[in-house]
Amino acid sequence: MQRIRGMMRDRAAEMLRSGSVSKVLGWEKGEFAYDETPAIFTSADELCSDNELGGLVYDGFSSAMLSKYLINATKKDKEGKAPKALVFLKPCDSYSFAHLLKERKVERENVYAVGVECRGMLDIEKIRLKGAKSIKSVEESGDSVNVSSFTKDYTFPRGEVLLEKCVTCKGLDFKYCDEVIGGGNEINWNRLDRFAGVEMIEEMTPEERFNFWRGELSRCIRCNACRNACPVCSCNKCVFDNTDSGVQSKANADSFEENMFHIIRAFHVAGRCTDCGECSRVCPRNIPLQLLNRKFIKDIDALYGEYQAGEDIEQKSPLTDYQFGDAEPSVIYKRGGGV
Amino acid sequence: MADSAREMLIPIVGEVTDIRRDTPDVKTFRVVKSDGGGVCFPHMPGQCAMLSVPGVGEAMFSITSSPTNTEYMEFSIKKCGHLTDWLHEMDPGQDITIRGPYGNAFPVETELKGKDLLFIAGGIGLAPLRSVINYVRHYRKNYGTVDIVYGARSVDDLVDIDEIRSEWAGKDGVNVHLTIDRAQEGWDGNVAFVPDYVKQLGFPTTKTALVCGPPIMIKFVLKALETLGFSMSRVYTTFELRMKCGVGKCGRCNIGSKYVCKDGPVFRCDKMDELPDEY
Amino acid sequence: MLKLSISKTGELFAELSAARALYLPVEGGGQTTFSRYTPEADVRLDVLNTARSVKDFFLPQTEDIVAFKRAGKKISIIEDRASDEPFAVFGVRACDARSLDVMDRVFLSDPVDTFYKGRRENGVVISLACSEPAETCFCGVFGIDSAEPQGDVVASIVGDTLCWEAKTPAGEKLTETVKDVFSPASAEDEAAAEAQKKTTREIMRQLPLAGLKIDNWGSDELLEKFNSPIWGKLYQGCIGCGTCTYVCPTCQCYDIQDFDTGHGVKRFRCWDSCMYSDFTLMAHGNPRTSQLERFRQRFMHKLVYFPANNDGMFSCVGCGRCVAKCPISMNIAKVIRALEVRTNG
Amino acid sequence: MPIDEKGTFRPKIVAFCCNWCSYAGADLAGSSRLNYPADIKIIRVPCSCRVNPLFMLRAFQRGADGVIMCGCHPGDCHYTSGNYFARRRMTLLFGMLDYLGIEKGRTRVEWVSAAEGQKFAGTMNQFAETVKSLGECRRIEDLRCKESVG
Repeated sequence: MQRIRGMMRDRAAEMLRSGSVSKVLGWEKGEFAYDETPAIFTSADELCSDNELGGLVYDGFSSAMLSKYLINATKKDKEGKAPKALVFLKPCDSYSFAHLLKERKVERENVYAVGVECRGMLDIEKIRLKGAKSIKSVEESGDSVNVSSFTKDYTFPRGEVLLEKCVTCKGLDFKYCDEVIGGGNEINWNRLDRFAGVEMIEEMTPEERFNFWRGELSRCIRCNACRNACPVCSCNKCVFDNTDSGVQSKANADSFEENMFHIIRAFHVAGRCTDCGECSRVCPRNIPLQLLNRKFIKDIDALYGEYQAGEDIEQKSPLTDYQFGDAEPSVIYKRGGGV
Repeated sequence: MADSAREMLIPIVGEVTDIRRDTPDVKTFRVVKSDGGGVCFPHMPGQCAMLSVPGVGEAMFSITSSPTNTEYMEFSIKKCGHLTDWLHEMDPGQDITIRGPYGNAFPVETELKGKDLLFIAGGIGLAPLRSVINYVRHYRKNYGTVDIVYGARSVDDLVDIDEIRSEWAGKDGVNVHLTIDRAQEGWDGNVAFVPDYVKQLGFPTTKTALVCGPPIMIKFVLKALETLGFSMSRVYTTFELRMKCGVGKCGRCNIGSKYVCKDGPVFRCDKMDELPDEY
Repeated sequence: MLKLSISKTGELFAELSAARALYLPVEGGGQTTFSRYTPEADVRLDVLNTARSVKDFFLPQTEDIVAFKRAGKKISIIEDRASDEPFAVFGVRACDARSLDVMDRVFLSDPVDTFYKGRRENGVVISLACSEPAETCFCGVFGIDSAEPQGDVVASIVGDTLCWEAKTPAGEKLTETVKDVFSPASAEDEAAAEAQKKTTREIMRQLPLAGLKIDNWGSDELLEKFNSPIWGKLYQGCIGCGTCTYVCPTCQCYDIQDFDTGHGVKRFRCWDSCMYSDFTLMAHGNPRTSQLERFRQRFMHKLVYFPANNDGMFSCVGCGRCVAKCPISMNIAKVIRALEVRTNG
Repeated sequence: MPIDEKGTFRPKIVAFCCNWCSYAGADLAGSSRLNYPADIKIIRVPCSCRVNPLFMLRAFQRGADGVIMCGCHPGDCHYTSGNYFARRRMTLLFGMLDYLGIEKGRTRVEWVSAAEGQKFAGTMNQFAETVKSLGECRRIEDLRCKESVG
């Protein structure tokens, strides 16, 4: 990772110095070993600084996706000129980037996209759940993660402390990138089928499903992090922010509003969701939101043919397309369990 | 302040007894207490009240009528949003809810007493000042000279023009200076933006100025007064920001550390320099 | 000081919950939150911060204020307030316990918020001293001693003993109802408790955020801090969600909204976040036009505006929830650090 | 819970009907004196494609026990292809409701042309029966809308 970071710094600094890009979207070091923040660098010095805070970093905690920042970062200035930005994209981020291109939220010529090798991102919550308290440092070495705390040192197998979205990684291909740094690696952790979770719920009885989701969704605090982090939730004005929509439901006053928010949030990205898993990652209440999005993906794949948002930006997305012989909604009644 | 045992967020019912159209987009609503008539609560000039139509919305409006009027309260309201659209469409006899009074007031009983006053208003900005003007007219001998500079986009947009001409102008030593932004047929008065007109008229700096209007007008009037040599400690203005509670707790109407609903809406302009430019 | 073997806390909780509703840290869904006590509850006294703060009990996320009926042109007001149930919260950490002081400043100042006041009067806070602070903790920066929290009753766990000490009349009254489960602490117990406090304070001093400098914040710096160009850099990653405000024990901003049920109108109050674009939106525009202003507002409020209005009291208690939960890991600690330089000499 | 004089449950049903076909179909059912339950409230929409999933959910919020959407037969859309899009949308939405454990019998899509008064009445009778057997909607309800006061 150190090597990759060095290459990223060199490349970005070179592009900034030559003026080919005016800003670089990357990650900046934080207070701890694990709290990197997305940052926009505008000078090579800033990018290469190694202060306590500051400087471009890249490691197992560079999990925040940068694709969505491109919308604002490449907005036209007062003179009508769009700045050109260099962005670092992990494989799954590149799908979201591609989708933003497809929806013309971002223009291709305003972006220099650099894919960066990904070995799966780490989940500090999982590390904590494994018992590590008062974490001082987290070092990655090969397939293990060494955590040292104020009281004790720990070593965990890397595969056990990966983010949930990485455990079900959909692949390490890069889409629509201008160049790739590192890469060529293969998934070397125990990858789970991304639909396994959905299937598990589908196999429950309706009663169990209802109770499961009530238990999960009742934890929601309506912070909107899932929506705001989602790279394809990019409406100028969200229906839930619109006081005239009648469904603003700013707080979860009751279970109905919890259900409504989460159904509609997932529905609005159905056929557009790249399955990046940011929604689940950012949820402060650990709600497995990706399971809602994946349900739509799974149904779309089964009913209308395999589709991966961000794979091919020329392809029509399933909800803006149709076939004469599409399944009728009654197909749902044929599914097992309940009436 | 409201009775402390009572929850301040719970309003009382008021009945709109009369609606007067002042300009194409401003109406004045006369409100009495639904239970027993009369004013809903006592107030001082410059204070505000939360009006609401349940299910439509609740918003803060300045009380246009003078406290000396104990029969009813009046609100001049411009049609510009969700709630005000609704208010503009309703008929007299309709109930609304009301709570207040909120905010400080113009210091009519302290700093303004005995002073020569200069009122500068633009458009709907006359609403809070009308309360002060009528208060001052009622207790006329307590105050010195009174000048009113009032402007709007056009003749039609001058709120309460009838009252201004018939009741205020020339009576009890009140001088009214009207102006409109652009020349218009049938208007033989002055044509100028309010800030320019103030500069043109050139008032003595011993006067105390009370300014209200659109934010941009306030900014330029303050500049004009400064050019004329006014000390900002003799200039008052009022602000308006989004409010929900009215008592400085919901946390949205602050300019720096001051809450407009509680520490305002009336601010002495020399104090504004201490506030960040976020209004 | 009273004491109780840790194996017997079940008895204490059962006794307490018989006297009044008892809430305590319970694990569920991989997180620990304050939940109502049941004999089956997975009580976690080792977990530091609950996912949701103690403010839930005093300023719930949503609450009905009043209802209206509209018939023709007539409106009637229906005040149907449920009476407040007496309750106790066990396991409130020092930071959360202090957060109530901050909330009191807001809601108990004139005019008093009677909803808040009712719950405050009916709630007994049983705080729990920390012995293993996390790296995200920085309560010490705000002068909070995590080893000796405030509260009606202060509890601490020393080895396998739960120590219990009533600090206020309300705490003493509650202790009276459960005194049978305790035995008096010996001088040795007291000494052990003191020793643990010392160790905890030592750890607190070594934590990464312990060195945050707060003395350059406060009301004197209002315009200098407000106008700092550093905000322009800091806010860039902010996605404008409300996570930090909703997990924060001292964020108290709220919204009042109406819900038309079809046969009446319910007016409710709910949490709101200054991070949201519609927070200050008015019919004629928005004074905070971009995320920069909204981001700045949150930190300026906590570190400058609030102290300006409340005798220098900061409205951050260093619980570290925002540090742990921010989707992009931007937080108040980074802000304090980035702007810590005294700008006016 | 609405109950008739015999003490049986009368479900509230909302039917979104396309202006060009099903709405006319309902009209025909009426003028042909065909019976269908009076508890079915018809909301006319310009095309089945106009029905946003939010509308469905909002109907449940306002106390509906079942929601049905009727549109032109595939291929007959007044706007050429609206109902094809609606079909995909509703299929996914129903799948999601089922996934959340909400009874799938409470939602339905039926294609009814202007000439099919008989089918309209039949569909409505059948749907009302299904919903009736499911009872009052409890899994996606907004209690505030069901309380009698406030």
